[in-house]
Order: sequence, then C-alpha cells, then structure tokens
Amino acid sequence: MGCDAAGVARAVRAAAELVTAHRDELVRLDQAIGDADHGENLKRGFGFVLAALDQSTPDTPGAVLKLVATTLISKVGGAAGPLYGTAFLRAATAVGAASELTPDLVSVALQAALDGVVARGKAEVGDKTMVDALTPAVEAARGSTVAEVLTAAAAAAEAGAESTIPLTARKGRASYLGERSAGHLDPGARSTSLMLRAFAEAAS
Amino acid sequence: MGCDAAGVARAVRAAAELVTAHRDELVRLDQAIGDADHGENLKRGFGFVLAALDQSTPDTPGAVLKLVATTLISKVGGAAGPLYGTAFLRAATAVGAASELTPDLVSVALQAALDGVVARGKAEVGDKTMVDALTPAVEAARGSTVAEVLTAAAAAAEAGAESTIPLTARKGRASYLGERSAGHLDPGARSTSLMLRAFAEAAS
Amino acid sequence: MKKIINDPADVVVEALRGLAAAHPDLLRVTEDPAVVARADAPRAGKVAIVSGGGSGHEPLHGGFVGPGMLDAACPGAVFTSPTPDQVQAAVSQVDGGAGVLLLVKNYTGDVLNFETAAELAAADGVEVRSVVIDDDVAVQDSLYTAGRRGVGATVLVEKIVGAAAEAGADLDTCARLARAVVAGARSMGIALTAPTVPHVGEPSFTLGEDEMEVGIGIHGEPGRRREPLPGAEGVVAALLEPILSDLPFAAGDEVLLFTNSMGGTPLLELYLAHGIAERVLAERGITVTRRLVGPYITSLEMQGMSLTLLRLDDELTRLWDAPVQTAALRWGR
Amino acid sequence: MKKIINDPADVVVEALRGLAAAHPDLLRVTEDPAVVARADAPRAGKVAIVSGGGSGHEPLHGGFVGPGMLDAACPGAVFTSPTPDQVQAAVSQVDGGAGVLLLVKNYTGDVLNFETAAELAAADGVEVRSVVIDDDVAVQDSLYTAGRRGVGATVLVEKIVGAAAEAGADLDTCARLARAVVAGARSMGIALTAPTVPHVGEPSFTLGEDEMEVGIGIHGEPGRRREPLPGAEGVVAALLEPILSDLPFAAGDEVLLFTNSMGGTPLLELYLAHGIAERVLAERGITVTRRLVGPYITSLEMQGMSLTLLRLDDELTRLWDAPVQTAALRWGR
Ligand SMILES: Nc1ncnc2c1ncn2[C@@H]1O[C@H](COP(=O)(O)OP(=O)(O)O)[C@@H](O)[C@H]1O
Ligand SMILES: Nc1ncnc2c1ncn2[C@@H]1O[C@H](COP(=O)(O)OP(=O)(O)O)[C@@H](O)[C@H]1O
Ligand SMILES: [Mg+2]
Ligand SMILES: [Mg+2]
Ligand SMILES: [Mg+2]
Ligand SMILES: [Mg+2]
Repeated sequence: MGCDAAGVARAVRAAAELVTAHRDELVRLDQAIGDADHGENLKRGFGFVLAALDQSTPDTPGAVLKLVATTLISKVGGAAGPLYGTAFLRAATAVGAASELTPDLVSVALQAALDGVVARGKAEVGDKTMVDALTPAVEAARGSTVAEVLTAAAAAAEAGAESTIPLTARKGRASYLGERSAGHLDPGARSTSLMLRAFAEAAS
Repeated sequence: MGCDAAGVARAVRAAAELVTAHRDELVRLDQAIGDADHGENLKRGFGFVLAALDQSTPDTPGAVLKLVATTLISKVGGAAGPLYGTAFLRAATAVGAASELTPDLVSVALQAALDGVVARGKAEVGDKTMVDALTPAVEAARGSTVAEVLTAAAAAAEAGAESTIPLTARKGRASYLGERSAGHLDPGARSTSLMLRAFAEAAS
Repeated sequence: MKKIINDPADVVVEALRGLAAAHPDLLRVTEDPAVVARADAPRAGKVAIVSGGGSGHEPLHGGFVGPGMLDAACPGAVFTSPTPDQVQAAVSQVDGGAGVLLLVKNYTGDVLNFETAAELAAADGVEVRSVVIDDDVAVQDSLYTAGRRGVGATVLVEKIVGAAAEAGADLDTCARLARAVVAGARSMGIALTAPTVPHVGEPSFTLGEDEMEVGIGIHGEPGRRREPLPGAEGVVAALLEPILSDLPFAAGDEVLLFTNSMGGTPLLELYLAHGIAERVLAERGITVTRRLVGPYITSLEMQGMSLTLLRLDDELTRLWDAPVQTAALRWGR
Repeated sequence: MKKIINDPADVVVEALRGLAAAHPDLLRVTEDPAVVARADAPRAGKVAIVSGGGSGHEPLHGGFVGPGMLDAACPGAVFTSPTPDQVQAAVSQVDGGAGVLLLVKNYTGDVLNFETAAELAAADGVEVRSVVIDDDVAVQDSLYTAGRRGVGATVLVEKIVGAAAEAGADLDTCARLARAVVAGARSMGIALTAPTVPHVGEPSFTLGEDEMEVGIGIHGEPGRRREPLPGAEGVVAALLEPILSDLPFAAGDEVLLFTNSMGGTPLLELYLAHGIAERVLAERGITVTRRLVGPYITSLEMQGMSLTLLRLDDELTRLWDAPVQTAALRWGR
C-alpha cells in the first residue's frame, strides 16, 4: 500500500471492517469478564470513523489518524473510547505533518500510542489489558518496510493478547472479578491485535 | 360414624386433611385457568379450622358447621372463602339445633349449602364452577343412612367435577380465558368433590 | 424459584413489617388482621377511602396509603383477595364519622369479601359505599364472564378520590367521582414472562422465547391469546387499539396516559413504550395532558406492561394534580 | 431476548424521547449528543450538578434531574459511559456561572471520559470540579483492582449535593459534601439473575436455580463469588456484614438505609428484605433515621438487590430532607 493519507485511510477502513466483523467475538469476550459491550462499542465507533472518512479526506496521514482519534473519543465512551482515542491522537501527533509514513515513523507512532494508553490508563504489562498486546507490538515493530514493521507488530500483538488468558486482571472492569478473571482472553488486547493485523495486511 | 357434634367434627377434620393432601393438585388446577392459589387458600383455611376445633368443641353439629363457616370466611379470602363459608353457614342454619344429623337433615343441609353458593356467586350449572359438583351431589343425596346419602352425593360430585373439563368458564377467574378455559378441570369443583368424599368416608 | 424470601407462608406479613419500618411517617401496620392505615387515622370528619386486594401487586395498595390517597389498604395473601375481617378492621381503624368508601377491583373474590365486609361495617353503624373498578378491555363485559377486571384504573381512582376526600368531599361525591373515573378509563396489558407465586414455586405459565401473552391480568392468569412478540411499536399498537376503540376515545379528547410496568419490565423499556404511545395518541389528535410512568400495579416479577387511558375534565385534572404523600406517589404540598 | 424495544441500537434515544414526553415540566432532552437537562436550566448563580453514566440503570441518572437534585445527566449507550462531548454539552447547557460539579462513578471508562470532559469544559472557561464515587465494598480497594465501583451511594450523593446546590452552596462546599457522602457510605449487592443487554440478546451470565452471585456490580459483570441462595435472612446478612465491618459502622451511629432493587426484584421482596435489615441494625445498636426503598440504581431487568448505608450527621440529614422534584424522587416543597 501507499503510506500517504489515502493509504492510511485504507488501512483504517480495513481495521474498521475487521473489528466490526469480530464484533460478536469481542462482545462475548467482554461478557465473560466485563460488561459485554466492547465489540458493540468499537463497531459503533468505527462506524462513525468510516462515515467521517467518507465525508472528508484528510490530506496527511497524521490528519487521518487525528480524525480517527477525535471520532473514537466523541462516539465510543467506555474505557476503550478514551484509550484508543488517545492512542490515535498521540500517533497523529508523533507523525506530525509528514505526507508519507516511513517504517521509522510507524515505529514511533506505535510507541507514542502505547505511551498514550499508559498515560491515561496507568496499566502495566501483566495487568490483562490492551497494554499486554500493544507493548510487545511496539518492541517488535522493526523492519525495512512499513509492511514489515506492522507485520512484526501484529504478530507480537497476537501473542501478547494470548498471553492475557491466564492472567488475573488488575485494571479495568475485569479486575472486579479478582481471580475469576483468569482463564479468559482480554477483549481490549484482542481488539488491539485485530487492528494491527488489519493495518499489516493493508500495508502488505 | 356417629352424627353428633363429635362425629361431624371428625368428618370436618377428614375433609381438612384430604383437601390439604391435595393442595398441590388444586394449586396446579388453578394455575392452568386461574391464579394458582385455590389449594393454598383451602390449606390455609382448613389449617385454621383444625386449630379452631382443637381449641373449642362445639356441642351441636350445627355449631361445628358454623365454626367452619366463620373460620373459612375470616381466613381464606379469594372466591372460595366466601363461597365455602356461605355454604357451611347455610348448612349450619339448616340443621338448626339438632344434636344428631339424620339422612334427611344431611340432604337438607346440602341443598342449603348449594343455595347459598348460588345466592352469593350467581353461577348456574355449566358455568364451570363448584356448582357443577354441588348440584348433582344435592340431587343424588338420598339414602337410608347418613353414610349412604353422603356416598351418593360424593359419587355424583365426582362425576360433576369431571364434567367441567370440556366446559368454557362463565364465572370466576377462569372466565377471563374465554375458550382457553376448556379442557381443564375446575379447581373449585374438584375441592367440592374431595370434601364430599371425605365426609362420606368419615360417615361410613 | 429464586426469591429473596424466607418461608413462603410469611411473605406478606414480613413485607408489611418492612413497609412499616420504611415509612413510619406515613403509615401504621397491624398484622392480624393485616391492615395498612394512615399514621394519622382516623381523620375526624373526613370520608375514609379504603381499598385492598391480593398481595403481589406492590406498590398497590399499601404504597398508596397516606395524605391525599388511601386511608387504609387491606393486603390479602399473594393474589388472594383480603377477608371481610381485614376490611372491617380497616374500616373501623380509619372511620372518621363521615363515611367510608370501599374501592373494589372487579374479581369474584374481591367483590364477595368486600360485600360481606360492607354488611359487617354497616352493622357496626358505619356508613359505607362501594365502587367496583372494571377497566380491562381484554375481558368482554358480557353474560359469559365475571366481567371486566379492575387493573390500571385502580391507581387513578385511588388518587383522584383520595384527593377529593382530603379536600373535604362528602361520601356521595367521592362515590360519584370513583364511578366517573371508572367510566372514563380503559386498560389493556401484555406479558413477556409469567410471575412466580411464592407458594407455588414455579412460573404461572410458560411462554416461548418469541411469544407474548395478550390481554393478561395481574394474577398470572393467562391472557386471551398468545402472539409472536412484535417490536415496541407493535406492542403499543396491540395495547392502544382496543383501548381507543372501546370507550371510544376520539380526536380532541384530553387524557391521562398511564404507562405501567408489570414489575419486571425495566424503566428503559417502559419509557421507550411510553414515548411511542404519546406519539401515536398525538397522531390521533388525542392530547395527553397528564401522565404516570412506572411500576404501580404489578404482578410480582412479571415482565410486561399495560396502558391505561383516562379521559380528563377540569375536575379530574385538578384532583389528579392535588398533593399526595404516599410511599409510591408523591407530589405537591 | 424478550424486550419491549425496536432496534437495539435505538433503545437509548427512544427511551429518552419517552422520558421527555413524560416529564415536560421537569426536564428537556437533546438527542445528539444525548443530554437530559433541567427544564429551567441554566440557573444563574447556582452551582450546576452534572452526572451520567451508561444507560440501563434507570431511573439513574435522568430520573434524578430536577429541582433539588441534578441539573443534567448524560446517558451513555447501555452499560457504556458517556463520551466527553456529551458531558461537555451538558455542562454548557446548565452552567449558571457558579461552577459545575461532575459526579462520576468509579469505572475506568467513566473516569477517563469525565476527565477529558472536565478539561474541555475548563478550556471553555467553566469552573469544574469532579468527585469520584466508590462505595462498593465487594471490590477490594487495592493495587490489584480499578478500585471500588460507584453504586448505591451515587443516588445519595446526587440527592444531598443537589439539595446543597439548590440552597445556594458554592462549588467548594458542594464538592466537600460529595466527598463526605462518599466517605460515609458503603454498599454491597447480590444478583439472582443476570441482565440481558439489548445489543447482546442473551443474559450476561447464567446462574443455577439455587445460586446467587455475591458482590455484583450494575453492569452484568459477574460478582466475586457464587453461593447457594439462602433465605432472605441470609441474603441480608451477606450484604450487611461486609458493609458494617468496612467503614466500620458502630453502635450509636445514625444512618440512612437504602434498600435497592436491581430492577427485577419486586417490591414485595424488597420491603421484606428491608424489614430484616432494619431489625438487624437495631439489634446492633445502629439507628436508622432515614430510609429509601425501591429500584433506584438498577441493572436492566436483573433480579437482585443492594444495601447502602450512609452515616448521617445533622447537615446530611437536613440536606436529605430538603425538597426534591424529579421523575423518580419527590418530596417536600
Ligand atoms: N486502565 C486501563 N488501561 C489499559 N486498558 C484498559 C484499562 N482499562 C480497561 N482497559 C481495556 O479496555 C477494555 C474494555 O473496553 P470496553 O469494554 O470498551 O470498556 P468498558 O470496560 O468501559 O466497558 C479491556 O478489555 C481492557 O483491554
Ligand atoms: N361465581 C362463582 N360461583 C361459584 N363458584 C365460583 C364462582 N367464582 C369462582 N368460583 C369457584 O371458585 C374457585 C376458585 O377459588 P379460588 O382460587 O380459591 O379463588 P380466586 O378465584 O379468587 O383465586 C373456582 O374454581 C370456582 O369453582
Ligand atoms: Mg466493556
Ligand atoms: Mg384462585
Ligand atoms: Mg386468588
Ligand atoms: Mg462498558
């Protein structure tokens, strides 16, 4: 894919579609250890993202990411809205006015996204949250093309998401369950890995 | 049995026990076409009747019947409370101060009971109520001993109760169901036939 | 059966103890016979309003005892009308010398027990009148039934007549007003699930996952027919049409719209249905000038709802607006 | 799923239309973003009290908008906290120049979204304070959780702070009172059944016929543990013990006892449990001087209940007693 604004918009659309296709799975995951809305929240939010992208076509990758951020913040609510919103907002700021994303810029954007999530949610690795998917993704996000960077990140995110299964949650709604949260995949970690997979495939 | 006050009290106790033993059946019958309380209502009411008989021993059959009547009226509620209460009250009045029931007095008492139920509830034969059991019982209540009279009445009541199954209710709560009430035995007709059976067995 | 109860036989008396504990400012409870009476009863010179019925319909009737509404309520066993003794005790507790009006829902048991109670009270020298409430259009009022059931209109009658009595209306006026509300009110209900009576332990009936019971009462009795559950628009139409065509209500009417939960239907759904009903009535040219939305006459945990429409005039509107201070309805003062 | 709804995606907005239609005297609704505001907002010179949260807990929060309680409520999607835009819109609708207090239940989503909203409102030049409510003793307040949930105390905070603001208290005083109520209140809940979220279509969890879920929240999340369902005495003990030992409450305390239905538990059972709780507290030497009994903070149709205890002093008692005019709570005036 091209890594200009249109390419990034295509990647965001792909992520929106993949997350929406997994809506029921994400609802079920959240039902087990939360309040059964994660899939619905993201479906609603990315629905508005798609509508926003249909309306206006931002002219830099950063502007696309910012549009995603503000849409998620203003339409999702819950924990995922502000957390993903902040992630996209920090990523947008990190890539600045660049007209084209480079492998380095993608790595930097992912790091900024993670920093944003941690700044807002104060979760650490092992707390059974999206941070468990995003942290290894950032560490793995190296490569000579954007596709390579994102493919490595997506693979690491997937493993990171799986790693949440045995964990006892210490942040978010699942933490109320105490040890009963162990044995379940964290919905936010799962949606993070889905988004990165969609980005990687769009870039390849 | 003797047909003095003690004998009538024993017959009432037998009726109380039989109706209480059939409490669940009467609840289920009422659940199908009413509000699922007939068995519970009678169990509660006859529980108080037994307690009242334990406390004081009225000295005529009429006084026993009157005690049953006032207890049912003041403790049962619903449709069955006033209807059975009136039945026993009219029966009590009909047997007057007699110290011993004769076959004729039993027939007269049954007729008075039926008249009382009809006076209060305005039901006719075929309306799918206790009147469908009591009316044939009164007609059949002939014989040379009290046991014979009551055995004939009980058999007729049983057939009368069964006859309510195909009927569409026109009185009481079951009438709200319209044609959906057909195909079910009327709970009040069933409890009437149970009481008469208990009386007949106590007299034999 | 999943319920927060101890012995099913003690449910009513234990709930009455909680009611008394919760509202010491408003009401007093006697347990045997069971009566919920205004804390300040009897009120000398005021007509006393007494109602009652089986338990399981809370807040009806005990939740409506207090200034501006009932003077006393007689709670029977669950879904079983109270006994004459209860009603007689209630009458004697609240009679203030100006007479007592008995508000009776039209069920065989209620009618018979209140009838006997009225005789007993009259024998005690109390002037008593009874008005029977029968607003449920699901039941055809004909030779072939026990007549229409008393349902949602009961709440409206108790509020309006209670306001009149509080303002000093005499017994004849109170009885006339009760009859006027009954004449101008119609109701209809549906159920999505059945209630579970504590002494039975299982649901009174079972419905398929996609079915609703149409024309239900408030005692877990099945309705007139079973239909596929439509969306909220369809539910409201199924309730409103028979109500509107029965009285009939007509364009230009001013009405009170009472959207009632049968207990288990949450407010989110109830308000949603209420909004639809308001829209449909507006489309028909009927003006909703007063409304009541909530679980006020219920059937234990049954999911479902009913609509009641009452045609208003100035007198009824003024009495509806008058202050009321009860556990379940409060405004004004 | 059996519900009186149309498209699950429209449930909240359609319910808001019904709420607006039902209470035109009390409140105004805007749909996008969704805000329920006092009909007479903004009130110049009055501190505005704003709360909000996911829908499905009705009457919380929209049913508490009106004189003496909230100036505005922001209803999110079902069980989903509102967005910053909603809160910002609410703030701008009701800001009367004396500052705005945001009452936030302690959930990650609520805290983050209200935090952003507070920043946005501050950037608009509005003076904003936030108080986070976390009264649920089922959640251990430690490094290992997101902290205690905000549950029953929310209703009490909204009432008491709303009364203070109505009486002219300044922003600091309102914030101090909110913190005082949070500090003195503790809650605990159990569930007999799970709620069904409209967009999910099936119950959030399943319990055996003899089981209760202990330590539940209001979003259908499972509780801390599952236990055999005891009688009402056992249920009340399971709720009261952890509350009493946590603050701790002690003999001689004067308290408000709030007995709350999670939605599907009928008043008959709720009053029964309330009566037991009053008796147990009396046995412990704790004096219940105020009480609230009913479904006020719910979880859709979930059957279950919660108890909230608030230690009272003269100031809190006076504010509790002050007039309130909302859809769900009304007294005084
Ligand atoms: N403090 C936090 N830091 C990072 N991620 C979090 C935090 N709290 C929750 N999450 C993530 O949010 C997800 C839940 O999102 P969602 O269900 O949309 O919100 P809510 O919990 O408000 O219903 C969790 O699975 C978890 O991955
Ligand atoms: N009008 C009536 N005349 C005679 N019997 C009646 C009448 N109405 C009801 N019944 C009898 O009462 C029985 C129901 O009694 P019960 O369940 O105790 O009272 P309720 O209907 O008030 O719940 C019916 O099965 C029927 O036999
Ligand atoms: Mg969630
Ligand atoms: Mg019955
Ligand atoms: Mg009954
Ligand atoms: Mg949520």
